Amino acid sequence: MSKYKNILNSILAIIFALFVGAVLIKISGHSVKEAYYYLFYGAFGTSYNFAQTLLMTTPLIFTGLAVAIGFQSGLFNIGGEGQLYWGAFVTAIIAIKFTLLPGYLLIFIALLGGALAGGLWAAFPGYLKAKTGAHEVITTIMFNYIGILATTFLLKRYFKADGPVDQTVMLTKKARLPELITNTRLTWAIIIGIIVVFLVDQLLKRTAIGFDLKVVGENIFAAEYAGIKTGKYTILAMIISGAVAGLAGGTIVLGVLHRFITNFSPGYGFTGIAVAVLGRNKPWGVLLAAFLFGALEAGGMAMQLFADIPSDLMEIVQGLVILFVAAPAIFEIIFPVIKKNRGVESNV
Amino acid sequence: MSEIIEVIFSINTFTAAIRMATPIAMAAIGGVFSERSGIINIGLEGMILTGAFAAVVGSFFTGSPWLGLLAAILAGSLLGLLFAFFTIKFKADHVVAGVGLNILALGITTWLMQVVWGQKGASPEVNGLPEITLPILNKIPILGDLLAFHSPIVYIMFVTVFLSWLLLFKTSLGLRIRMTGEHPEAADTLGINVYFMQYFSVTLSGALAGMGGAYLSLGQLSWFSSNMSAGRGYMALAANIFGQWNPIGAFAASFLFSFSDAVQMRLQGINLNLASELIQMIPYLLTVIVLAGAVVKSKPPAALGEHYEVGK
Amino acid sequence: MKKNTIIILGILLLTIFTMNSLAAAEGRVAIVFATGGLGDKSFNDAAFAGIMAAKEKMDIEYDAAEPSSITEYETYLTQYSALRRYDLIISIGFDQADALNNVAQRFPDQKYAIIDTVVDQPNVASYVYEEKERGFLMGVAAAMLTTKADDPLTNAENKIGVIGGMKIPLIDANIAGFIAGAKYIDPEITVQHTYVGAWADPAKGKELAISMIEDDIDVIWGAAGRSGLGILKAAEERNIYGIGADSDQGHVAPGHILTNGMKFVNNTVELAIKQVLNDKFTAGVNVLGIEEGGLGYTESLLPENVVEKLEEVKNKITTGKIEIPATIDAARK
Amino acid sequence: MKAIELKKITKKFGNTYANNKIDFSVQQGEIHCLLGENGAGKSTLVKIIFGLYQKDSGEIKINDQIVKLKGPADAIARKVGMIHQHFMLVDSLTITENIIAGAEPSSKGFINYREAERKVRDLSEQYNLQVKVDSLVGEISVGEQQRVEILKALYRNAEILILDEPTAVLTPQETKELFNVLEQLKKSGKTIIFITHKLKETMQVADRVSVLRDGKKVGTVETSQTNPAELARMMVGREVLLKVNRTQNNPGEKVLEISNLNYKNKKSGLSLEDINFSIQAGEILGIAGVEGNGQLELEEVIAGLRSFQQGNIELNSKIINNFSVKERRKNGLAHIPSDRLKRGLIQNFNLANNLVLGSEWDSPYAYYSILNYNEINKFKDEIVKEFDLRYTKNNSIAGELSGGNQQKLIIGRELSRETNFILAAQPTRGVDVGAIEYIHKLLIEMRNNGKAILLISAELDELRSLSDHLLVIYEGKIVARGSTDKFTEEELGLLMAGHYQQGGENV
Repeated sequence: MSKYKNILNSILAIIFALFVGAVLIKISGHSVKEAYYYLFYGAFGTSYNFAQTLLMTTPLIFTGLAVAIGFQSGLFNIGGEGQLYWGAFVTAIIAIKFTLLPGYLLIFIALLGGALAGGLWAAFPGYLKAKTGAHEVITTIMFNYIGILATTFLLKRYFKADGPVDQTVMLTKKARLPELITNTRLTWAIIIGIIVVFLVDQLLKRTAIGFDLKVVGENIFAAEYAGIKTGKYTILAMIISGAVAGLAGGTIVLGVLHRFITNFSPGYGFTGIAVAVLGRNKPWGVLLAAFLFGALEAGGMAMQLFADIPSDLMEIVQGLVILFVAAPAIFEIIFPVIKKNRGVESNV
Repeated sequence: MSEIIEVIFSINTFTAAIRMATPIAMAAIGGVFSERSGIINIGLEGMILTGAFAAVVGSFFTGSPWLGLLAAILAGSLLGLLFAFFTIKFKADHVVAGVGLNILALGITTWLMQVVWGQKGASPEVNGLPEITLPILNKIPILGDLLAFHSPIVYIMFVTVFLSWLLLFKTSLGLRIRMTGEHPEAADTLGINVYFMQYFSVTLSGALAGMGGAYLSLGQLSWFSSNMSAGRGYMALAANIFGQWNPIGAFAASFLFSFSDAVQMRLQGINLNLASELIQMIPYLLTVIVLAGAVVKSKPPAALGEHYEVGK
Repeated sequence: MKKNTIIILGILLLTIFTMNSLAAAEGRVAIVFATGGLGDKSFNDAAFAGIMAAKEKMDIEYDAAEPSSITEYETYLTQYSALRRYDLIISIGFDQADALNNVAQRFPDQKYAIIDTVVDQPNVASYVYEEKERGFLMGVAAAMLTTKADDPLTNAENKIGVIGGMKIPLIDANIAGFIAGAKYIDPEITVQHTYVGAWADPAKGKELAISMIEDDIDVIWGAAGRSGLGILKAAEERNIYGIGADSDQGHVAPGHILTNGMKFVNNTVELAIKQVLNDKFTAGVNVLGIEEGGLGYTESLLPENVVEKLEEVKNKITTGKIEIPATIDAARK
Repeated sequence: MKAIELKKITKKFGNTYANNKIDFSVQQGEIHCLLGENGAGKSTLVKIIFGLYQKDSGEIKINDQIVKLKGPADAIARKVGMIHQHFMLVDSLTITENIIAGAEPSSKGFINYREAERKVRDLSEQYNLQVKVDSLVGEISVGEQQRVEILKALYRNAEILILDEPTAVLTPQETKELFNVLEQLKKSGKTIIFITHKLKETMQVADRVSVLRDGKKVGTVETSQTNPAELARMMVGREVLLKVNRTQNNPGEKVLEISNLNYKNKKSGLSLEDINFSIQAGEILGIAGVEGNGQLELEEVIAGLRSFQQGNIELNSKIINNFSVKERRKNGLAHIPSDRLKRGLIQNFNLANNLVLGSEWDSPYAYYSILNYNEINKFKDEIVKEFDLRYTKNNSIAGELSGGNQQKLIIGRELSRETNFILAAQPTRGVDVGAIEYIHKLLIEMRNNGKAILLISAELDELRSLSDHLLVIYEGKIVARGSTDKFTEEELGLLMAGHYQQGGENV
């Protein structure tokens, strides 16, 4: 019952956000019709554009999922960005150094290495939280900066390709993720993303590990009472979360950039927070939310290209979607019909 | 070695730290108010950015940086009020709404910059706030050098630290705000208007963060540059927690962050033969070490992050 | 079924759109800026100035895109290429190399130009600069001013500084030239160099500059994108000399911008367009140094003797009488 | 004159009536008891009088004037004060701050703390309510906290005082003191509304009593005209067995033995000192004591939630000092925690998930970590049937259950495992009479089946009717022990308050 209400709320949130966006477009003297035509066209208009949407979706699936896993376990992992850089970095190094391996194995090991690196990087804040109570919001923010600086440092000192750019050498063909649709940049990364969504969903729903993670997230005192080692699960949650964020970096390297470059992420780790929120921290919800954000971004680019409307407008729309999704009460006030009798417990 | 010590303990390093701490401390104190009333404020980053933008817009159209500062305060307050509206009235999850607010603020400022000035990177130059020399204080050695030659917002920041402390811990309003954050139901049963306390605190939080933003754009510089808050809001959030939800603590934490940043900058200048990335890590590493070293055991207001429904 | 409908609809609408906007001008170019975007008062703005100049002189139309991340480059380049209506598509900035390399292979009939790096494709004209030459000129100018006895903006100490946005090879080439240029004037001069660690944090750039100024540096060069604006602001406030980068940044800090290390991206852009419109497009690498007019300085506040010296140095560089080291370590020796 | 008069007050939460057309009036200067079971609607009614809840319909008169109460501020303005069941106090503020907040003596916004403390001190002397004005509330005893609550109302010049279940946390002696205070307040002309579910107290303190059941008023009677049995009938709607049928027990082997246990909490300074006792199979050992004297610490030390410094805990002949919670559970421990919402269940989980909590790694519910929901749901169905769990929706979450059913959920989970030692802490707290009866019966049944039970409770009646032996704990020390029938209620009360006396063997 409430599941449908959630979906209805999300749809209303998107409509409202697009409506506010339309008002802004109008104010800035552009044609709303033209703008939204290109928004839609840019996201779905051609198979290339649709592939573009999916391309933009892919990293957000991973980073959104990473944040969602944290939330499910009661942790706010803002450190996706740093974990993503480590994932990308290690993936690239493995893909460059172990070229003797056969293609698929190389890709697998490179991604695995990236996931491990992201997981390890996230394990530090998890450990600090479990052992000293250091707030993960602060430590993960700090670890973002440190992680980005550290990978940059290692890149320059040991792995930099010749030339004017701080980047590794190009990956050989066999280390790259194969294209999914020819002549687009869409690769198997999105399939990996969907598989990871499935796995995380199953982990949370059908395993004792997932069960314990959720218990720790819901009620840490009950977890202690039930004999769950809360510290261990705090660290484990961060490792899984970080590993998934690491995969975001790894798939970008193997699928899009084909090498590691400094400062390549436009903040996927942070956008992941919004994606997780919109997807209500449920793996399949994250997938849908990432898709929406991917579509908004791909569409936003077309809007800028063809209608000359700054693509930052889509950032405004994204922000509004999150605000509205966070506040379902807003629609209950506007549309009183939605307000079902909310079960308020009777007196104490 | 002696060179390093000289760098760390020079007056210049301290004055630089004071300047750099100003926007963070202003926002952090804003965070103190908000969180003392029970509302988690991740939206500080967006509030700083909006304040920075509004300040430049104000100065651009009126020619007066002081009106720019006023515009920043207004814009910050407005954003704070909006945030309060969402978190209190619409019961939005505080963290989520804060994240949304930050994205929204980044989008709106970048977009408006293109609407107003037709460019994305930076605004044209406007009149910035002048530096003001404090009389009397400027005659005192060392202390005068440290404190007497700053932008007015730096002085405002120091006054804000003190006044905020007074307000929170010595006045009726402060007691009521603190009670609201600790135990809104208790406050309610004493006839205290819980919602008013929260709206007031969050709006004030926006105003302070907005002023912090104005310092970035009109105090340190004289133009707006896209995403110029550059993560200071998150540092402010950390400073607020680090500073134990106390204005003085928040300032001290902001100062610590900035001080290590100032040292970092100066260490780059003397050739230590260390990669610049490693030196740049210092402030962040230091923060983690101090936090994990359990020097502080933070205890947030008991009802932080909860929604209180009057007469549920 | 549903997806097909959408695609067909899209194609249909696209056709209508392209018919609507048939170019009436003589030529049409597209430009994809570097991620900093317009308004950086330096690199992107200079490229834009080149477009505007071409528009004035050659009656062209243009479309421009301001990507917000490097993963967007390829998308914009592909979208422009797929329209098949541009005489030339211009990539601004070294980090577009990979994207352009891919796109150029997919659209062999489309002509491209890229600035600041090399893309080795038969349909790409690459324009790169001898960055160290510009650095050298700036070093010479800065050194002559700091050793000048009677200048109100300089002190007795012979110290100058340069601040890069990030530690990347392109910036380091400039810094290496700067150090070498200063040592060329006076081997005893102290040259500090640091990095902001960000291209778009002017407040931090300013603080970094102040930390140098407080260490008695009186001529400072900011090669740091939008962060550089903060550096020049510091120079103005602390009443020393600042040196701009890429464009003439004199207006940022009036009375304090000694000179600007010019990278004539505007000329380069204009040149690239002109070559295409005159059917003289040639793929391959164009190295632009002082000799080719790609780099230079503005006279701004430079005293006459310094200008004379700079002209002399320019001459020596073009004739190969001065060898500029390529790395900072080499320059420091 | 009527201090309060309510007419046809109705309040609905969702689809259930908390208050259904209640007529209720209180004479000025009387002590009026509002009697009823948990969930009968007492708290809702007084919250409406205090302006915390808004009535759906009906009319409120205070001092013969029709009033509209939009919030507590309106009630306070009409000199109504309320002492809440869960104290409305902020631990991190001082007593004075807690009392004055909202009505601070101040000039230009600045609080005059000296004036504030003087006022509080004066009031405390006037009504003989001893408090240390500058202590932090988090550091004072429960009894003192209650005095602070009363002072809060008096500070606001309350003429009508509402006390919601004020004795739940007090020793008999403290209760007596409280009643003295109430008498004194009555003498000075105050009107008092006193909420309770305890018949004895009602008879002791009230002039008149109104009984609520299922949101409706059953009737109002003068205490002098009634007796406990009649009140119980009115309250529950049927005859109630006030006594549990406890037969002679048949103790077996020693199951739990605690020797020389010492525990010190470094943060709060609370400690357990030299705790020694053992429980045999087929025995219920009760721990009596005023809340906050180490019961929670003892519970959590035995359950493995806190580590202790010295001594031994032996369960089923194994020293379990260093056992994890899981290992203790495997070794026979079942634990009904004192705070069921905090520890015992996960409010957002459904029944099945709550029931499998703690066994989620064990066969047949999981196989190499993969959960088998067929088995889990089968288990749920069994427990629901066996323990008569009532819930509304098929996929109800634990937070939606009534207190009694939540407790049954926990008890069902704990007792269905292989276990021979039951650590039962406050097993009937906040549940209705029906569930209390059920849980009592169940515990006796378990004892008769040969389980060892440690019963920690704040309800003296419960302890006295269930336990075979009793320990009295005071400030972390066991101050008396003996078989239950050796203690009178009076003696227990004194022992709990720290007065060592005859009765049982003193330590």
